[in-house]
Amino acid sequence: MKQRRHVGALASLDGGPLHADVAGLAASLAAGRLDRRSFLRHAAWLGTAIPLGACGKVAPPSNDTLRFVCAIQQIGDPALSAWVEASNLFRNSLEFLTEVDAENIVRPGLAESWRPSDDLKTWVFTLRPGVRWSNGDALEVADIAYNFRRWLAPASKSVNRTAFAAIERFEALDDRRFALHLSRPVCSLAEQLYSATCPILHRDFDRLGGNWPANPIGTGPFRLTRFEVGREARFERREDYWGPAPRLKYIDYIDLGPDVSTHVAALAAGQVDVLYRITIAELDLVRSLPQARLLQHKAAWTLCIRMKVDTKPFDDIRVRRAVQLAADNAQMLQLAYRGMGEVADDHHVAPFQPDFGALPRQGRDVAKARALLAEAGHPDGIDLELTLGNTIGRWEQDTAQILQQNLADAGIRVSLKVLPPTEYWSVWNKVPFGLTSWAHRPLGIMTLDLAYRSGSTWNESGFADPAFDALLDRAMAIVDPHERAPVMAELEARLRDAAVMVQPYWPEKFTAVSPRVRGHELHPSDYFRMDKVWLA
Amino acid sequence: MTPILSIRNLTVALPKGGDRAFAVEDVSLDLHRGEILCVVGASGSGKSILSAAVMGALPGRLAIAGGEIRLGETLLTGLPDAALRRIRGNRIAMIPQEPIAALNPAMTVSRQIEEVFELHSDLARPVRRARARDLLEAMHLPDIDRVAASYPHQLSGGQCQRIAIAMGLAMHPDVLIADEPTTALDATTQAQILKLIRELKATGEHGVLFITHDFGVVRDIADRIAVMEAGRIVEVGEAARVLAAPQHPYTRALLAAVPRLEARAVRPAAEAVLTAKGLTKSYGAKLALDGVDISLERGTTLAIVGESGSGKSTLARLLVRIAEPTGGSIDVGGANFLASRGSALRRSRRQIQMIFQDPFGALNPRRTAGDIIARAATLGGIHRAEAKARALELLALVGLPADAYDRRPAAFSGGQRQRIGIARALAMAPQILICDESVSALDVLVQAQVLELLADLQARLGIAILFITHDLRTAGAIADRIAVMQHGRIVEQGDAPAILSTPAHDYTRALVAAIPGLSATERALGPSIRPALPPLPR
Amino acid sequence: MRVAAWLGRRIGLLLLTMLAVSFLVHLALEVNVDAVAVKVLGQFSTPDQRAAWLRENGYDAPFLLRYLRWLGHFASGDWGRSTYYQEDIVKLILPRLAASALLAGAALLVMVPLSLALGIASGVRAGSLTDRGVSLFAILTTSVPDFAMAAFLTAIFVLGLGWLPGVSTMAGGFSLRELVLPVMVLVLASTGYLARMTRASMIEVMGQPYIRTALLKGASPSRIVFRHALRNALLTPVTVIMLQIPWILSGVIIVEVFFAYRGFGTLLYQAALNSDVYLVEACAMISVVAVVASQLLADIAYAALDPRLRGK
Amino acid sequence: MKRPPALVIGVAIVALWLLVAVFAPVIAPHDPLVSFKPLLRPGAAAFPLGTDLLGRDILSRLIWGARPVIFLSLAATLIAYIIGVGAGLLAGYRRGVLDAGFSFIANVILSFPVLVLYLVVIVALGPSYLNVVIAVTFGSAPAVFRIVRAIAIDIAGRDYIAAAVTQGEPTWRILLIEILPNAAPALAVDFCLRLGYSAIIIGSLGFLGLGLPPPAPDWGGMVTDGRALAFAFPHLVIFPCIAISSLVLALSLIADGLREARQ
Repeated sequence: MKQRRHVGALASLDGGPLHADVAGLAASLAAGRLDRRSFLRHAAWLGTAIPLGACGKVAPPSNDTLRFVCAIQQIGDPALSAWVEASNLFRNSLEFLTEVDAENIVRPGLAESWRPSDDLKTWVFTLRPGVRWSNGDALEVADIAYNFRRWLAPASKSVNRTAFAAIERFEALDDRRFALHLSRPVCSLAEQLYSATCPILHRDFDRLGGNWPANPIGTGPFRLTRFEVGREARFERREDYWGPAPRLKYIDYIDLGPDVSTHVAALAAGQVDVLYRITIAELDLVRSLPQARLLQHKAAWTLCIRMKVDTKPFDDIRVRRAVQLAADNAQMLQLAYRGMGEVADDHHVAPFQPDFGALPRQGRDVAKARALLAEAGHPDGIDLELTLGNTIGRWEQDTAQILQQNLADAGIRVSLKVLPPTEYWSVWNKVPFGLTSWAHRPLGIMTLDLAYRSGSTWNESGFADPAFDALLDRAMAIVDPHERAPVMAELEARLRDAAVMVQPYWPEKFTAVSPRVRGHELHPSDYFRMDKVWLA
Repeated sequence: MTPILSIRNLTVALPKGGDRAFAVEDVSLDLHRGEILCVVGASGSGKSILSAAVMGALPGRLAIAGGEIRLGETLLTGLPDAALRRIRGNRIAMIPQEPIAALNPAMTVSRQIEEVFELHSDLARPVRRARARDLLEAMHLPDIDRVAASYPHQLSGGQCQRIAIAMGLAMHPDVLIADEPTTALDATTQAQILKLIRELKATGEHGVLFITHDFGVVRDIADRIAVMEAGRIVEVGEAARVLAAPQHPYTRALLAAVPRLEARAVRPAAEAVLTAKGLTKSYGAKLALDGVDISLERGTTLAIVGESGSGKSTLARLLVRIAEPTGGSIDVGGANFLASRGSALRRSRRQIQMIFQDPFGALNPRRTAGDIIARAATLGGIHRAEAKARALELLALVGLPADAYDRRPAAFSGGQRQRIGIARALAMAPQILICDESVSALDVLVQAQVLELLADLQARLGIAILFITHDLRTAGAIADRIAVMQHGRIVEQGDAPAILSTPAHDYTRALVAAIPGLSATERALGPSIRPALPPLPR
Repeated sequence: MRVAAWLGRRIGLLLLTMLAVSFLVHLALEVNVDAVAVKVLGQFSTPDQRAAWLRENGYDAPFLLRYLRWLGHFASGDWGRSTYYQEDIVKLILPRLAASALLAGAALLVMVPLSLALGIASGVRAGSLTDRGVSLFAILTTSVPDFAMAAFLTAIFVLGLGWLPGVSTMAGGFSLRELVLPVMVLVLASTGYLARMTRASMIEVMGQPYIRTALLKGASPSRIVFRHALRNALLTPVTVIMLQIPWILSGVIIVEVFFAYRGFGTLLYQAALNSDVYLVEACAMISVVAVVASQLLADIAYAALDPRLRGK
Repeated sequence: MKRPPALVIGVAIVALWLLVAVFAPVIAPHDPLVSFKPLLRPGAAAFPLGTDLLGRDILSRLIWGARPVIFLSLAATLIAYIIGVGAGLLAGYRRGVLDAGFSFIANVILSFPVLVLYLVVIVALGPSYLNVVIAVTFGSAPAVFRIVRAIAIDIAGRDYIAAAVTQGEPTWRILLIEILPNAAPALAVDFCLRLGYSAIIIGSLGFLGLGLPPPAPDWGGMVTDGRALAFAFPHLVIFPCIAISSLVLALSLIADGLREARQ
């Protein structure tokens, strides 16, 4: 009864009738197959307005400067950005059609509403009125058209080309509305538009040189005033921002190098206010510091120790399976991450992701690994080189070292090649055997679509399976997660059986901020909106 | 008359583990104004410790164990350091042994003299400077203004010694202590400094305690003589008496060891074993040796005499081919030495060997005496198996016991080391020995022994010796012929008696005249000086 | 005239050294052309990509020609572009150099008087308690590697006592507090060595005859030390301090990396980590200039202090 | 000869570390590469010095870690000595063009700040055991050359060398028998200091992440690995720091003792 009342209170963002599928979701909710949060998330996908939770006290705008420790990477073309850190910088100035909040609920961004057709193949978006670029231009449908065009162009190097491969046509409807025509149903389209690579750029972006920091035009609440790779970046409040004024006057992003203990020391000394992330190694230190507040949350980010299926010796599935079977995922979690997380099952979908399809766990089997190796022509074991870059912390290296021990049991001798982080990113999808960190995605299917679809830009393992791709398409058309789960289980099983990777565990995520910092919510994807943050 | 300085039963203890218990033992001496008291003794006899004790500045580990020292009425022993500081440089002054090293290299000489006034008087700075200048003038230094503004390294040893003396005299001290003040100086310079000290004495103002090992010098300036041996005074007396009729055997030995200035009988001429013609050596623009001709005959001795810097050591090094000449020729045993290479050179080298000046630097400290000599014998052509026997033979020949074979140089005294050096040279059975100041670093008594050894070897083995020395007396004692060198040239050469008795060249004459203790008569040497010291600043 | 000739010769030698250094660095980093391309394009770039890149950047020319071209550019102030920082190297390097000069200067400012004082105090009385204390301090501090020293000091002063900031980014402009720890590490690392040098020099000078002369003049101990011994005893330490510069520069790299100080050291370190060849070359050249110039300064200082060398 | 206590202590510590390095497989209670229980504090019977983040026995890692540090620094220093002594003796004795040439090369190499030199070498060659040795050798050899050359020049001026020349001793004998043994005491002092210094450098390279590749137990690397946790688990950093410092300290003590014994 209670739930029904809620559904009754819901409205669509554009004021029209609710999408047809919302009723089905409500039924699942009523039947207890869906929890309330899941229900709200999925209803939001379909253009339903979700009321905001109670807001706490909000401070007025001040002249404060927030100092944020973050790697300052090259930005260039934001649509090509491979780094979440970089996106956190431009997210202050560049906005997205939609936004996903920390509860994983999609909310309006530059688009004030969207309405998918009943078959989920046509989506109509309405732009928010009165949005102005920092150079004074008004936001127009032409801007949006420009962005979709460059994402989807055949020559596009953007990962968006894969992510939105289903989009067949962009159609401008009037000066505020446009439609996306899809070749197949995609239910999570609105959520995907908040990916790090989807900021809306000014229509003149390429004409002005295609280098955003050089011409940092944006619609967002802050303006980039200084940008030095590897050093610092400064954002200043835009007083002419269309939305609620941000509380902070300046945000200084400071690159303190890759060593997190240095970051913690800076926080302890009151030199900075927010750390991008701390690793498991600094946990005890941060807990003991009165000058630091620990923020902690669960996210579907992970390490993938993946093998390139088209490169020797990994072109032999028996070798890959041997590696997978010899790995002790639980031990890697226990030792390299001090047990702070959940053991994973080598298929890159987390049990706590809403679309997880339950699968019997694959156990460790060293004897079998040995047998497979011998069968593959390596009776005396095999020598492998694992390349890694400690891109998100030394625990990558630690995990690799445990894996090294695990594999040694099966006669697989691994040597580790540790590259500097930046250098790793220039080879991450090229090395035969590499350890790559993957960021959080709200849905398992998003990850699978990005990383394992045949020919996808970010498909680092070279995994290619038409049947898998077809299943992906099928799963994306199913709105009700409950109905999607069996398809997901099949996807997961296919991926795991192909043995393209060891994906050992789902680590928890930590960061530390100064006790003065208010309103800084950890976002599962590490997508931070700084305009709601202030200093007490 | 009461003595100005009175030492009574002074004993200075040595730290434990030394070769004797006391550096100075039960010494009693008196020094009067207008008197030069010479303390004579071999090195290590304790004479320098004695002077340090008088200055109240014994080296750190030594201490006065008994007795007293009185300066006029003042008892110096036991005086606190602050009080001693008021006496040092004021009522007692020291003339150092190595004048250049004794002056601060980073201060102009004028400043160093002025410092004495600064320490012991209230004179204003300009006055101090004027006084310093006066003192320099009194020391008969040339070009006073330049000298006053100079740093020690810009001056010669003699000039530095005059400055050190000026510094000592600044406060008109009662006692001047001169510790071997001329050992480091050339003969002619030594003569000038000795003259200066004699004239200072003549003012009657100071008592001079003059410490030396050289009886020649003693003969020149002493009023009274105290002979020290192993920390004790063995004989004290009027100079004339001690020199004429020494009582103690040690004094007699010391006196006997001083070579007399008389030439030995010249041996008849023989065929030349070593001939050098037109030898020239230049270092860059500087000409160290300028067309030297010499000839050395079998079984005879040629002495090359000259002061430091005259080029005599360069000559020696060229003759044994440690250095290569810029021009000229050298014939050894009739063969062109300079032209030989490789094994021929190695064979020629056996004929000409050298004995070096510094007994401490001439032996490799890491090798035993036997090893050194045996190796030389091997190189000299003796089979390795017989080398040891030969080395033992040579050790005996130079008067060393057989157990010296297994000892390293550090275990030997200077004289013994020089004997090892000689044995090493002889091991190659050379025809020619080049002796480069081979005895000048030794104590008088040892000097005499080594010279005797060389003469003996020459007589037995028929070796020709080229003897390089700065000391005409030594040259006279050993050489058949003498060549006198100055500024890289030989200015005069001839039979030893002729050179010594009737020197033809001015420089030779000056050298002869500068020999200390040659006669009591005044020699015409530079301007007669009478120190006119600036008045006391009191 | 003589001084000018001497200086001219020294500077000539300096230039010659620089030339040799540049050649060596170039040889080390760029003789293997393919490796350069790999470093710039990543080791898994395709052979075609590399070939194209090499052609575009003039790498098809012979090594010597490339070297001369680079030298010409370098001499005319065009040091190329950093591949990592994406900036003109000259613009990148200058503020970093200033920052490191500040750090090294501050360290020297503390280290020099401290080590001289310690060295003199222990050298005047060799074997005394002070002397033994200083020796112990010296031997202990010189035996602890810079990074370990930095870790210890951070543990004590930042994490334990909370007195000092743990990083020295100078993010909010110059901060003296942020300078304390890096300077402390540098000072501790070098003071012991310098103090020992000073001590040895002092002991040697105190044994010289002219010190005895001063004593025999009636000079007081303090006068002997300060008027007579000091200036002569300083000769060695002054030279050593100058010759310490390369050592301090090395320490500066470690310390800068440890405390995230944005100086020349971190720049070089990042350049090395990221195989930023041009930047490494420029940094190497600059550090060599610093070293050679400091040696020249050492010579000049020596000549200025020692009249024996003046006018010769 | 009287033995200064510094020498005795230094030799004892170095000998201990040498034994530890040589007999690491026998002494080490555990395999240094195998994980047990993470972050045990010191004191447990099985893990007296505790375990590291990955649960590896710190004592065993220290014991095994003595190997690369000692052997690499020893290898690098020895090679540097062979090159430096050979070239230095020749240059110092012969002088002339040879000397000028060698000295210039040495000057050029020495004008790099050490770490810059290592960075350049490592960047050019990449980090590995061999390259660490090459880098350290490259930096040390010119310094050794300079010392030996200075000593050789000094000794070549002594009369006993002149005597050897007049006896017609061949050059190699003069270099190796007359000069080298006299340079030995000074070189022994320098050798110890340089060995310690090489250990510091190898540690520093480890600290900068340019040293040995993981999971090799390398003291410098252990410090870096443990740094982040040092506040809560100081044993992670303190023991390797003590290890490297004690080794370097012992070598300095030996050097000091040798110097003292020589006087």
